[in-house]
Amino acid sequence: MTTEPDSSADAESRGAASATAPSGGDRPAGGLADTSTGKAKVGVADLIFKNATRTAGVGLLVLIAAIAAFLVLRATDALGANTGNFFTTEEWFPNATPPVFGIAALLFGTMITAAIAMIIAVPVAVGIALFITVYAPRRMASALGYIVDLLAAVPSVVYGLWGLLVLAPHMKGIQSWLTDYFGWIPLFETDRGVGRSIFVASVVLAIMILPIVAALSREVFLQVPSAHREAAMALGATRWEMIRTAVLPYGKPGVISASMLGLGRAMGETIAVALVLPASFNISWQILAPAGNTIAANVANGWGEANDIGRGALIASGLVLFIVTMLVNIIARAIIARRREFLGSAA
Amino acid sequence: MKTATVPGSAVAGGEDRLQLRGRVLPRWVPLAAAAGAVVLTVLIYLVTSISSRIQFLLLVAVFFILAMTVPSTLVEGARRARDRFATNLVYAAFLLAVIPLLAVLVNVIEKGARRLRPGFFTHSMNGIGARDVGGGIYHAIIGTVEQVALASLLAVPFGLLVAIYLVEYGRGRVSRVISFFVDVLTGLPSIIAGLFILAFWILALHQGFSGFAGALALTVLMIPIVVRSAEEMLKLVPDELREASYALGVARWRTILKVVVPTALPGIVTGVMLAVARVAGEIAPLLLTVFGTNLINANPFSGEQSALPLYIYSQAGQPQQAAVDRAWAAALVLIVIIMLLNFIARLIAGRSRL
Amino acid sequence: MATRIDVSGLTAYYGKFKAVADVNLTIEPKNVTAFIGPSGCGKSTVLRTLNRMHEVLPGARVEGQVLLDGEDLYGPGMDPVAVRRTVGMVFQRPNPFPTMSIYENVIAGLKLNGVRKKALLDERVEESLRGANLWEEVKDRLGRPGAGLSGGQQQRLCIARAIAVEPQVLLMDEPCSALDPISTLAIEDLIAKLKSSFTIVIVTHNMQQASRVSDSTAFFSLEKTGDPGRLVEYDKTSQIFSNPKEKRTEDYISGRFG
Amino acid sequence: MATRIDVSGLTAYYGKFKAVADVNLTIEPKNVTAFIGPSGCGKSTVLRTLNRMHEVLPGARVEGQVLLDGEDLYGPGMDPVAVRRTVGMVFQRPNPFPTMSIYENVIAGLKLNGVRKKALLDERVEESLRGANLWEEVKDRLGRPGAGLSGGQQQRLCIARAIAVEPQVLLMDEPCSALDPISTLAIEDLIAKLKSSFTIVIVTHNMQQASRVSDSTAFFSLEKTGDPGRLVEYDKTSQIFSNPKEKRTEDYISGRFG
Amino acid sequence: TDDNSDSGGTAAKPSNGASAIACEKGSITGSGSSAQKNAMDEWVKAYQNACDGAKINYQSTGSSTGRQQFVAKQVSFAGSDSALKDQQKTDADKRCTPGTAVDLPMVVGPVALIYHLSGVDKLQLSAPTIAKIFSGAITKWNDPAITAENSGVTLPDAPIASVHRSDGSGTTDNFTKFLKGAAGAAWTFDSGSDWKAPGGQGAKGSDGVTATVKSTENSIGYTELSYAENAGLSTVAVKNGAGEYVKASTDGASLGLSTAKVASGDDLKLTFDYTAATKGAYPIYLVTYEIACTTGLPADQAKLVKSFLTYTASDAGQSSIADLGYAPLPDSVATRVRAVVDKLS
Ligand SMILES: Nc1ncnc2c1ncn2[C@@H]1O[C@H](COP(=O)(O)OP(=O)(O)OP(=O)(O)O)[C@@H](O)[C@H]1O
Ligand SMILES: Nc1ncnc2c1ncn2[C@@H]1O[C@H](COP(=O)(O)OP(=O)(O)OP(=O)(O)O)[C@@H](O)[C@H]1O
Ligand SMILES: [Mg+2]
Ligand SMILES: [Mg+2]
Ligand SMILES: O=P([O-])([O-])[O-]
Repeated sequence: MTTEPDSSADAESRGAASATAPSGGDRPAGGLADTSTGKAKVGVADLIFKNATRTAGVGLLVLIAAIAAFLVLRATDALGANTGNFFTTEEWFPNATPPVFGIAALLFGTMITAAIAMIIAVPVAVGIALFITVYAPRRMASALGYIVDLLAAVPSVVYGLWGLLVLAPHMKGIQSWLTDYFGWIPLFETDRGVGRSIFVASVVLAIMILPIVAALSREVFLQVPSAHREAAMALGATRWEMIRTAVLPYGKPGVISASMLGLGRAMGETIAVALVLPASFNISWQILAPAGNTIAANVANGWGEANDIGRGALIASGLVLFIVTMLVNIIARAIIARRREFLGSAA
Repeated sequence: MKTATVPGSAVAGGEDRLQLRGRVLPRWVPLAAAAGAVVLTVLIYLVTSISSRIQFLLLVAVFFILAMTVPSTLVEGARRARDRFATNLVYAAFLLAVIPLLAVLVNVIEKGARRLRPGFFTHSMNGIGARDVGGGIYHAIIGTVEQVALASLLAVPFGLLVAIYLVEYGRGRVSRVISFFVDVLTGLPSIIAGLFILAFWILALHQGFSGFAGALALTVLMIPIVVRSAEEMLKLVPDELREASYALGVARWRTILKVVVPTALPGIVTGVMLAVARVAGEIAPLLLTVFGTNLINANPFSGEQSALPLYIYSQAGQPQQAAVDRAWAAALVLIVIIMLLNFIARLIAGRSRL
Repeated sequence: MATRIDVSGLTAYYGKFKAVADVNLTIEPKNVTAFIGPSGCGKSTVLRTLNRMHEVLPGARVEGQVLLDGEDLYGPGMDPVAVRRTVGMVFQRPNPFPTMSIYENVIAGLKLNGVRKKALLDERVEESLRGANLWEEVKDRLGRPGAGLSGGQQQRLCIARAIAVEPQVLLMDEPCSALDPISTLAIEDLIAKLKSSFTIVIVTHNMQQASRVSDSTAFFSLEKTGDPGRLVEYDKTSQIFSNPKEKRTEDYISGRFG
Repeated sequence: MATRIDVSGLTAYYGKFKAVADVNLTIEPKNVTAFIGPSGCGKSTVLRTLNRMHEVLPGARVEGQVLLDGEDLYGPGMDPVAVRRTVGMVFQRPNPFPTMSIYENVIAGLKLNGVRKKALLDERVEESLRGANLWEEVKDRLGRPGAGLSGGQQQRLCIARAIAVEPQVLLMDEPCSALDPISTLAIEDLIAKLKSSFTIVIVTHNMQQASRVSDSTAFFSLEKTGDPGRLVEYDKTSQIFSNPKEKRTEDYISGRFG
Repeated sequence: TDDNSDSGGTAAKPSNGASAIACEKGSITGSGSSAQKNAMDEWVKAYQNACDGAKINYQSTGSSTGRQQFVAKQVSFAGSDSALKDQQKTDADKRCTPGTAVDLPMVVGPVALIYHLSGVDKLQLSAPTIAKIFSGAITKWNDPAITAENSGVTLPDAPIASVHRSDGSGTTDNFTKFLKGAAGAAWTFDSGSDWKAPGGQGAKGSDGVTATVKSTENSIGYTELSYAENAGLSTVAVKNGAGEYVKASTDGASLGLSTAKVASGDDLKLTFDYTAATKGAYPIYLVTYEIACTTGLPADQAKLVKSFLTYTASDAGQSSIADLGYAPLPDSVATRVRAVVDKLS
């Protein structure tokens, strides 16, 4: 991105004070130092605007700091009262006397549902975005774009109810089929003929975040300069090759970024997961078995009937989710950064 | 000079005629492959004991893609086959995604339309007992529209400013840190946002439940989405345009507001709509901040309000069918409202000029 | 072998707008043909119909025939991808792939064709960059992004990329408009060299260039804005520049008309 | 009034890379000065230092002085925005604002600086578009998007946009490289007309153009890639083209060196 | 509009309740237990119909949240599935200075065991068997322990899918209290609003449990009677202290609760006796309280709370919710409640 180095900003700020009179003239633009005309405050306006944006940016940090401080503050009592090991205990009984709770199973469930959801959703979302931007006829494309946006609007409780009442029963067949034929893969070993599993929750999450990732990816793909697409096509690239040489590399940071939004939502989703998952507190790789729970869903489940320690414990789990999101983003950033480094020098 | 003999290459040496046609699979092949895939799947269904419809479609798709790839590789060469494979995959991805998504929509429409009637929009839930079939969502619509509008009013300018800072001014540590924490904020579970506002606004500052408190919680959730998407879109505005504007002697801030932002506007609007869509369906943060009510309260700054997601959630959990019906109808209305907002925003974005 | 292009009854549209109408011309193999004419007369449009790049724009379509060695590019069963592989193209604005290094840019086309052998690729990169008169300037930074070059360097990179796949026909849309005279000269030399095996069509605004490099010249023009562009005259370059048949051609060449 | 530009000891960097070193030259008011030289020698870079556009690239910085009528553009208290309003610029690649109509593009500079009067704007639009030789072609579609024009038309639109704000100095970076001869001629005429009140600096690859339009010519060159570009010779155009002092200038102009 | 008198369907102005209502104006909010939401909706409707200018807003946020909001002075009364414990009581008393906070048992209902077994429309179980099923000690439907209690019924050789609440719940609290009190050694877990036994699957809310049982073959779960009836699921006949197998019913629950011990004083905590040999009693029941201040509320709120609770504790109030799956308070308890409500100010 183009930017003026700080030196110029300094020059602008100093500009207001300096009074170098311009070599007079009839042209309004005669003054180079910004003190000459009625619109002399351009430099000041720039400074104000810049500082407004900077203040907003710092305000965001303050907000996050406030949230984090609040989480930590409210979590400490509960963590102190905990008789289990917060990191290794699988059960979650913070309201019992004495309280015993640990994040292990919840964290595991959060990661695995979000991971499976991403594995399903991101390729499909990129597929949808490509379909809309590259494959579909123009008029159809804008209609489809609209539908995708619309689907992003379905409230998560609806996805949850749909997942519980419609999808779960439908998924029973697929689940038992997977166990029958792929049961040798440990992941698919157990299925108890119940459609409520980590897998189904992941599918619901995937469907939920699909429109988000697809909508943003579509925007990004639309921005790929046609010069690049044409360059690829003129080299005799098939449509797919054109996508691979021109569209995907250009759009990659944007897609990663969109995926991060989707991931954030997948990890933070409360009600939909709470409705679909059977909420058991154990670590199990059996993604088809009726088991599993996530941090966010557990907060939704536990909040209403939690006592003080219980609430502190739930807030502590929220803090963990916060930190996990942070870690995931560090990794994603590292991936984008490698790309940017290359592009940055190209700018 | 021309001796490259890459298979499928048009410049294959020794041939007099240009290979501009390549060998293309006859038209009937895709049809046959589709038919074959269906037949094969039906056979599998007859032989084994599976019955899922979703799975049926998945299997047909897989078989079709396989059935197309093999002859395509043989006849048309690897590159075309790969292209076909990718095309089929993209189409399949699209269909596979659209089917469940449409299923959700159809489901909501079907169940929701059953209960929709004019009175539903004009009445609150005041005095509706557990057994009663009447009542409406007027109070909830007011609440949702006001809360989401307030949240947008706070989050969009703020988020846009942050995005502008990150893209246009941000250099060095501070902006990297901000940008990073924006991502972190996207993962904030919504209930934590509600808790935060509860602790900060309601308990610490002694404000009561209100639509505005809910809007504050929604704002926290909207900000990162707005920032993220606006940032992405601003980055895509070519520097040439900025330079063109600077060269006209246009100040930086005007360049940003009048050239950069309008260029990125359609994308930004999409992001804002996604943010609106996301928060308009939130339950948990509202539960703790706007509280909910059966009565109409048009003032978002004082007293409990209702909201469509709260309404849906509480009605859906009731044992009576009448309540569950109301929940689906309200869900349908919520979707339609967001769709309308989306539509209006797009109209505005499409119009905007210098 | 070489490739002759027969254009007959070619009309190109952008949506409802007819950009060029009824073009008929025959481009000889192993020849350089220049398209000249005022801005907006449809030179680029016609050029892009020659390798089916026109149709990649939404709403753009073509009527008429373009025969490449007798085969109609727009005939049934024609594969636009194969056409474009055979008929290469260099654009008006340099468009290196921004995510690729200089090296990767040059071999982008070869990679698509499945060439993987490092030695061959290395060789072709050097050959193509030398051909585009860019080798000396970039040989030490082949791994740097292609977009970091200056405008002229970028365009030469694009030319290198196009010739690296060794097409049969090379279409160039004002390829030198961003190049300095030295690089232009090198490209013109290159064109002269390439025409011994390729058919070359070049759009240019530089009349000197047209007269220097081309064997035949096609002059396009349009009556007034909104009208479709038309082929006014097509002949040996020497003929066009010394003794044009049409008054309008003469006016244009002598700078009296636009 | 008119504006003289004194450049002294100018060195420009892209990050750590020194792109041009130690340029000293004086550009006379009401004169057209041409910058010529091989690709990559830093013509664009020097041009962009003359209205502080260089520094908008991240990491780019400038050492030395550029005096505009005696005021150092890089002196303390200088407002780059005011500088750019006084020293206008046309770029190598046409860059109309995509969200704006043709009309809005032309008045963008005015409107963004607060001019609102419709009559004045209308008048200025016609005047500027006529000046850029584009009026006839677009007068019926002023409300259409500027990006829908052909390359040449777009560039002329950008020229119209630049002259609409009536700068004192006009910098042009290969403004005609995408134009046909007719439009080029019109621009050259325009330059001749404009120089009666403006100071004009033009980068060009077209030696004929340099000799046609310019009063003075600066020849830049560089030893080898990686070295910074330097000003080799600066003189009256007639002098440079007929009797250059430097061997390298002569080599370049006669096409023996690049 | 807020006027739903025409669209309210079956119930316009219920004449039965009106007489018991001594109207007050003003507006109050209450929050807490979701188990009493239906009852509250009904009562609020009746009260507001009778009294112009009264606004009562009850939201089911969960008992614990309700209690906390009560303590934080955000609501005028709370609905709670369990009585205040020591620390909670202290906090709540503080809120009510100069008065104290009191637990008023108000809404009673049976907890039904619902099951989904094709071909089985009659199932009876004793407390220990139920405990073993829900704790995972019994895993098959044709386990001898079950068949022994169900002679003449053919039970499938299928694994039992037990469904419990995944969210914190008063229903779970009361159900596990029953198991702890009646099943003896067969139930080794603590009672509480969180489900603690391993195995089985959780479902969110009573509707979630109902939906899961409905869609899962060979499953069994527990829920308030109204959900069971609405979903058309069969319910288990549970063996009571008198040795009878009794199906869930409101009257049965009333009978069952009548043996509960009411704490002395104004704070009417109940202690249940699940093994009492009362004929016809259904032993699994749920009691939810209203938590209110004896004094200490702002005057306008206090009046309305008192007037409203007077109605809810009245015969008219109690009988108006019977067909929503709630049981009327046994007389012994009701009398005490009315006495305390009368003292509120
Ligand atoms: N993408 C497009 N959509 C609509 N119209 C277009 C498009 N591209 C070009 N045109 C129009 O088609 C006509 C021919 O354009 P074309 O680009 O072929 O001209 P040209 O001779 O190449 O001009 P130049 O010398 O400026 O490049 C012009 O009127 C132009 O406005
Ligand atoms: N944004 C940039 N970042 C880094 N290096 C740059 C950048 N722009 C130009 N350069 C380098 O600076 C040197 C001078 O470039 P400049 O664009 O000024 O040359 P030029 O004479 O205008 O060339 P051309 O005739 O091709 O436009 C070149 O070596 C070029 O690679
Ligand atoms: Mg063109
Ligand atoms: Mg340049
Ligand atoms: O009333 P519940 O606490 O069981 O939801």
